Amino acid sequence: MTQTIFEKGAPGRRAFTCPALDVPEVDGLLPGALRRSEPPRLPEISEPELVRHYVNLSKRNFDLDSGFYPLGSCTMKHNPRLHERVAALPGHARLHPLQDPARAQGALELMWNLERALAEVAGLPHVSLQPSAGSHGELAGVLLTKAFHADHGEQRTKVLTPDTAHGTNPATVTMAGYEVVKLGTNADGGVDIDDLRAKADETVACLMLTNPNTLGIFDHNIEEIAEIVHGVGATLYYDGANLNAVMGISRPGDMGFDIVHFNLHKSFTQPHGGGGPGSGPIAVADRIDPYLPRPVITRAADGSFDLDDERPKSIGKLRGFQGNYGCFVRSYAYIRSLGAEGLKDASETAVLNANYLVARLRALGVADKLPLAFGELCMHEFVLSGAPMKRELQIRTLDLAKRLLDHGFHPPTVYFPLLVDEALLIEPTETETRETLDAFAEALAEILREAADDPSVARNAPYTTPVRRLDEAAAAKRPVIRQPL
Amino acid sequence: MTQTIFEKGAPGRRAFTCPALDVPEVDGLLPGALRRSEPPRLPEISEPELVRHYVNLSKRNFDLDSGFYPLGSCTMKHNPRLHERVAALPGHARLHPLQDPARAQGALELMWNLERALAEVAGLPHVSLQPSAGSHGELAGVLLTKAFHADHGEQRTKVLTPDTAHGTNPATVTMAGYEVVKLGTNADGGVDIDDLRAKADETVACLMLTNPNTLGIFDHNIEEIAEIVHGVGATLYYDGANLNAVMGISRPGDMGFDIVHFNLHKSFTQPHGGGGPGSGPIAVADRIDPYLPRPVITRAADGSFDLDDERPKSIGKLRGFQGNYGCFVRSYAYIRSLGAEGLKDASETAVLNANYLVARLRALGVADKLPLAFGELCMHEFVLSGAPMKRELQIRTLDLAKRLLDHGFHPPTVYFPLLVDEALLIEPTETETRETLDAFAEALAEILREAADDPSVARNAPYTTPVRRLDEAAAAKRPVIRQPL
Amino acid sequence: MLAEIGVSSLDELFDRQIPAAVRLQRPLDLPAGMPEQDVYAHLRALAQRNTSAEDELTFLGAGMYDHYVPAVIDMLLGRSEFLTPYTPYQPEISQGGLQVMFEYQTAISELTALPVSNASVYEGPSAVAAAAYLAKLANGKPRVVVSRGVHPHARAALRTLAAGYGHDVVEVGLRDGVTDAAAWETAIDQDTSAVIFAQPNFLGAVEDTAALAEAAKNSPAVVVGSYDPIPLGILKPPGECGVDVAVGEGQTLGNRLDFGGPSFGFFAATDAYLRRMPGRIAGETRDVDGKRGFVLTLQTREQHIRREKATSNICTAQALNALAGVVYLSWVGRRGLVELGELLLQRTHYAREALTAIDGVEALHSQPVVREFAVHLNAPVQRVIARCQDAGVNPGYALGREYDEYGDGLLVALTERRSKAEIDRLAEVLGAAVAAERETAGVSA
Amino acid sequence: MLAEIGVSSLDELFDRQIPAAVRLQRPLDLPAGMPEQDVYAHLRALAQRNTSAEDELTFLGAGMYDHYVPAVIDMLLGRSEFLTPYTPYQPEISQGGLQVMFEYQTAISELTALPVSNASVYEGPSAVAAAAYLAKLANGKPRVVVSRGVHPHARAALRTLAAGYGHDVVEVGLRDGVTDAAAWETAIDQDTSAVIFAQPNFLGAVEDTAALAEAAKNSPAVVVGSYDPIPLGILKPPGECGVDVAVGEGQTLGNRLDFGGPSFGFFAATDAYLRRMPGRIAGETRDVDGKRGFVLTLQTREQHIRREKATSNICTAQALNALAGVVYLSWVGRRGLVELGELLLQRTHYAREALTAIDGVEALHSQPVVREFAVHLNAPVQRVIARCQDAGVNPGYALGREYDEYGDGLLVALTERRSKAEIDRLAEVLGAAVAAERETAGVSA
Ligand SMILES: Cc1ncc(COP(=O)(O)O)c(C=O)c1O
Ligand SMILES: Cc1ncc(COP(=O)(O)O)c(C=O)c1O
Repeated sequence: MTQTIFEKGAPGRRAFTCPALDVPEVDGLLPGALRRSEPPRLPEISEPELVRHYVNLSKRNFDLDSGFYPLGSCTMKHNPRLHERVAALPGHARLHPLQDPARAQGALELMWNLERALAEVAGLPHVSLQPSAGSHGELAGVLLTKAFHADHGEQRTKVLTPDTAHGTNPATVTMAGYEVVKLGTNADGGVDIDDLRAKADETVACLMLTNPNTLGIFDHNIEEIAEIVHGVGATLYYDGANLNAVMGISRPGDMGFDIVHFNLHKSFTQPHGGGGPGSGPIAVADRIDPYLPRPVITRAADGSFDLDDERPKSIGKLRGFQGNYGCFVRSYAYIRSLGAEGLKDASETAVLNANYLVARLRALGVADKLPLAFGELCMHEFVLSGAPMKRELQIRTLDLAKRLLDHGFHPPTVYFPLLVDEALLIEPTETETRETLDAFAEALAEILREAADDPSVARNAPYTTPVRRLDEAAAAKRPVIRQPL
Repeated sequence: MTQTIFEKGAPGRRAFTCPALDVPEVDGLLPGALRRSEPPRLPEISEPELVRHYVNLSKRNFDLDSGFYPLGSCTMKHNPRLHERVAALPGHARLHPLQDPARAQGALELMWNLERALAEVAGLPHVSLQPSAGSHGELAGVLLTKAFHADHGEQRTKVLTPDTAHGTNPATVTMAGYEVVKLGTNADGGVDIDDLRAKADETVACLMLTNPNTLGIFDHNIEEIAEIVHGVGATLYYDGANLNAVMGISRPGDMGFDIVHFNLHKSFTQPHGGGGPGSGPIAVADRIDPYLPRPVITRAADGSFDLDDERPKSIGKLRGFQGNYGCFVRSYAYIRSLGAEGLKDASETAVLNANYLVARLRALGVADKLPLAFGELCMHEFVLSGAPMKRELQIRTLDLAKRLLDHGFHPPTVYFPLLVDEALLIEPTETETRETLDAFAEALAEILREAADDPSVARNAPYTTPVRRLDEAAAAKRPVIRQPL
Repeated sequence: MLAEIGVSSLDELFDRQIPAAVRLQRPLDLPAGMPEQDVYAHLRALAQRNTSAEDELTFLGAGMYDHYVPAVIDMLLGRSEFLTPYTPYQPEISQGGLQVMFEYQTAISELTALPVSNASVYEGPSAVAAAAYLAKLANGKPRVVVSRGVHPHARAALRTLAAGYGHDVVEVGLRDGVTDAAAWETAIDQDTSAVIFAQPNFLGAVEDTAALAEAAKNSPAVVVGSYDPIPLGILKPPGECGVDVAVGEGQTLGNRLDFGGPSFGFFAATDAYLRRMPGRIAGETRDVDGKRGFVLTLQTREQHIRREKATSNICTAQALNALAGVVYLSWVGRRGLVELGELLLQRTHYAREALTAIDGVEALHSQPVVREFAVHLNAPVQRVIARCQDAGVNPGYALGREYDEYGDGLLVALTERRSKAEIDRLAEVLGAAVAAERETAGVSA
Repeated sequence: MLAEIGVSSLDELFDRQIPAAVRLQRPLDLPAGMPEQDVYAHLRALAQRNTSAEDELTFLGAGMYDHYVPAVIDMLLGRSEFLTPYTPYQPEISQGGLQVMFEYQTAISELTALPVSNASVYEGPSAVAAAAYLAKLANGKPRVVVSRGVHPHARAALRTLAAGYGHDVVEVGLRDGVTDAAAWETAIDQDTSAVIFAQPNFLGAVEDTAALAEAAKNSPAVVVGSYDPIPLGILKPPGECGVDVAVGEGQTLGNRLDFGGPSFGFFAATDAYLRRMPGRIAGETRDVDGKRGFVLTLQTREQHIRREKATSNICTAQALNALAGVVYLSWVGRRGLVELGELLLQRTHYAREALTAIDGVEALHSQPVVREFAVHLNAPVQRVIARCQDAGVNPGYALGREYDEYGDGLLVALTERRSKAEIDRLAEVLGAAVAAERETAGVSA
């Protein structure tokens, strides 16, 4: 099944029946110069063919409803189907973004409630739901920082990011017109405080931090870090990708963060969709509030809601309309389903599952070849180093990952974070059962045993997948990124 | 993935959250003697486990959206997804069957319109949508015949069915309290007229016929047959399973049939659901009308609709309520989508595809080993005999069918109709493309070539399926029909 | 393609096969086809002319109930792999559907405490008739004794079918809401082929099914019970009450109301009737490599093998609806079904108290009720219902539609969707409607 | 599990990792959790407080349009295999998603007649800003020239982003509905990093994009066009008009309105910008057995590889919405898209004629329009809109919300869902509303 849709069908075939022309036909409405001469060569295909093509394509995907997906930093937790049902209600799904707010009170109330809930989870009072994803939220956050400093007559030039930071952090810094300054990591897996002290000065606009960070380590110096950062008048930014570890347990606002982004498609279970849609709301402290993107939702004394576009200090708009409302519906449904207790329980179980898996790997001796990179305990995820495995068994983390495919598991995030040699970043999430964690640990042990006998098995894996290892170098050297027609 | 749902989960796990008790609790509402002592041992499982279990089970099914499914007599045509969308509209899906007809006018109008459309396709004026499937429609039809004769003071004892008849026909006859009398098939694949003449007398209540029959042959003596049957005062029953061949082309009523059943899950594309739900409406001539199941839908002068239960001569009810309304919605949507032309085009294309496939098989030499059992042309389906293949290549129709699985095709209906040795009953339907028919013909040719080299390949097929040939004898000898707990 | 076939036109294909006299010489008299968007708009317009459970607060039951259908069911039933295949004639590529049947059979067997279940029949009422037919084939006796507590549609379907294969149907009336024990006993004799009751019965009353079964002990009768599966989490199951065959309507198990169907009927029995069961049955076995697998089994019962000697003519049944059933039972789970039963027990009692506190409303019987109950109104029930519906509340089913003896009876049903607040609202609206009707009656008197 | 870990309690797990001072010592102040049925009821109640395109006859567009979304899209997007995985980091088990990206890129490339497309960006307006950022990285020039025909939200997003990385934004006004050619030319110079226009523009007018591009020919500027994809079946594509980068809002391609998102933005370019593209790009390759396959390619552009040197910070994009896009384009098909374009062209013309025939309603410009047009009302537009909505018709968008220069302008949008009869209904309702408002004005005057 490797034909593309453009290689199927036949001239004249179609699924769509165009409504009949019901108005008097008029010629020459569109001057020839503006007209397209040749129609785009889109597929010509019947509906049955169309359905079969994409149904069969779907079967060439691994997915969360089919198996364990411990992709670190991505929080691949179960996506309840209720959320799809409520998001599809016409009152949500067919609501036009420019509908008169007086006739969209349900949507505005939903967004208002979601803002309040996110503010409570973050421990920061003001929320904008507008950003389209985490990295979009980061951009919003750094631009807010810029507006904040500018408003106080300052032109700062640098943003600090630890070497554990996700790639979107430094990329965002550049996009926002700042210089990236890297911070080292200490022996505990936290920020190197001395390095921070050395680099924190009045030219620094912001420190972007993930806590727990991408090592799954909660930085126990967080208070001191906040003190240093605020001491030089910079803002402290919280990358919320790992919020799933601390919901109802510890709040970024209480840790001293000024700006937080959420990934609704992670902690709040918006389905990942093969790479989106996502949603990256931000929560901020009072002093950042004036700069929030517009419009903001307001609530009148009579309980009615409105959109306020008159925000003189606002950084403006990051995108069209009010953000990814469809994602808001799902995450709001999630929050209402779980409630205060449920959210806390989710984080507790996420952390429990991660630590249980660490313990299983220790018990099975896997840890000898794949030691925990830092510490003994972890939060909701943890990082193993494949260096001993590579040295002693002659298989790389990549080989291990590919061999896991034959065991029916999605591999963890690999080769990230960068500071860990041959890294595996594993996040089980709270929606997995103990049986699944045991089976995954057993699979890792089995692969190591197998490699001890014969490393070539893993090196040539996978064997049971729709395709085997693909030539990525060739793909990049002579890119074929569209179907030649 | 061969664990059952009962072998998964753990005590205390659950998906369902029961609403809190919101009324004052009262003890002893249910006397102990009436109480269950031990709860049924249903699964204890979380929602993520539940979803994974059934999603993974689904992947062990072959289905119409994944490939060609030429299961003869079953009309496996494409199921448009629009039908699922409209059937799910709350106004249809959450409508209670006992709602006051005055508050269910949309549903009654839909049923009325569907009745009119089916009447037009059948060429018979009166319709009951009540029967739940084809065989249920057959039962209704034979019971109508019985009521008709009884009402005319006759007690007839026999029902004629040709040896090509589907098993439900004779089974129905018995259930309706009649004796089955078999009719032979002539050289053209039609009813043996002499045999019919010989057996048709005043003891005969009805002749049940499929036309085109299960050989895909349209009986060109149909007028004469009707004359003979009516000549002895019997009714002529039309098994509508093969209606997909003649929609808008030839009407059972015009052929002389008195009673017709439809299979909405065949000709009118209600999805087959792995073995239902179906729906088996019946259309009848004026003289049968008084006996139709109750209630019947009536239309008042003001255009409003009602349900009439006062039908003194009615055979009564075959089931609860008004029938499988959800199926009516889908088939009505289908009829409105295609319209008069579209329905005719569907039948024309179905017949064209079947004959094209016959021609391809001839061209590829497949017909030498798998000859057409009767005639040269066919209607919407056709029967091949595997006898020469068995004799010359030492593989049976069963082997051929199993080997087709490895080629990614659902096999045709096999070993039916009974009168053809090693029968294959092939129905491509109108929604398949020429490319698919060509590929299927090529696969048959390839299997025959392969068998000529080495018959054991087919004899031991399939190889690529989730399981291989199963021990059905053992299953029947020591039946394990539930999970031991 | 015509060329390959060797015909010059489509018409030739038909001319050569169908006598001109029976060809339709005109287009079908049907409306022209429509684009998808227009069909959607039309079907939506029709839907909007129905008052569904989404549009009013409904307490209407009487055989089908507005339970919540979890979203996972929509997703799973919507998967092409479950929605579009047919009966699993080719087990190697149908293990999904076959295992679902096996799991379903297990769940029904657990629910009923009976060892044997088939993979589904059409729906509830026809399942009752099918059970009587099983009895006829089993013992050949001429008579069926059926309680008037059995759903009127089931009794009608029984009479319709019995008229064909030949059973006399004798009905036994109710007394204070349950089957009249004395009449029941006297009705049963050595010519009794089957006895049939419902649990709970049509008036919502919990019957003493063990006693009803006991009464048939010394007769040849097959004891048949028709069950609502939802209360079986808390009610003594048929298998512990001397029941031979337990059937019932499966709609309440994860199926939509759909104006009456499709749903499914369940059909369970003791081992004695294993080879007399109607319909498909999946069984466990192994493949040539020793792998566990499932197949359709005991097919020598069925029409496609036995033809006129088959135990039933059923072919296409309700596989997809039965899938919804087993998914629902797994979703609710072992403890959930008990909790659900207890919740309904309490709410039903509360509702009965709340309604009978209204003057002009009296309990129609005092039997235990678990999800539905009957009251008598001192006012014309149809007019009261209409008044309530105009106020957005559907109070239930007018018993007079099927029971002359309960002229102004009202049957009120609960599900987990109906909260205390909504029950209170019902009491308020019903009270007002009854009062208003008695007013007018008083005036007109 | 705690025992295995070697801790005595859950709390210990956290006490040992999180300083007490930053632990939350109280429960979150959020409502308690609810059963599924109650969450459904709550979300449904909220939905019912919105007036959606299902509840009124709407001609509201202005960037998102009420096109019909075929049912196949719901089914395909609902399949777990598409809905629940993440970015295809493991190509061996992600061929489905990767091939979809490849097919999507091909469809966008065909639509735009540009050789390069990525696999999606967030949505339309931010895509315009992303195109400007590409220009900044490409030529480092200080200024962007943007037509006021570009969607106001896109211009706002551009300004927001440009304030960060540093572009001055210069706007060029409109003249008889299209970009003022003279002002456009004079605005473009050697410091111009990018020029940006929209096709059709925000007033629905078809621009002479070739001329607009031509004007930038002798400047370093990257020529950027923002397109509505639906009319591209009949409008000359960017690739034939000298456009370097074509972006746009993809909602109209099989995505729901969803109160503004999620949808997707498309981003296409000439080969020159291949290695400067933001976002994911899928490419074709082979596996070790020589089998055809697809992978994410040219990743050296991206944040996870290049970090601060990346061409963009985008990570999670809109894969599922882009899937809807390519399925929609395949469903409509090559001929369908042209027919759809012609239908909208004719109906839009008809609607403009019908509305401008109303007195008090004048065309705001006389340019060709293909799916949307602007009129001027001699009455307060907001009040007219409110009157129409009270009559069940949403006549469109009040231009004054973003354009002071078009105070009482009304922007009216068509889709294939809006029939002639519905257009006539709009004319009737709008006519009445305008008349009524002028009445009151007259009176109050
Ligand atoms: C730690 C971290 N930060 C930021 C991001 C970026 O979020 P998004 O992909 O939603 O833009 C991710 C997600 O991949 C992440 O894991
Ligand atoms: C010729 C024929 N008659 C009758 C039937 C019975 O129809 P159903 O399965 O809907 O009961 C079938 C379907 O299998 C059939 O093929």
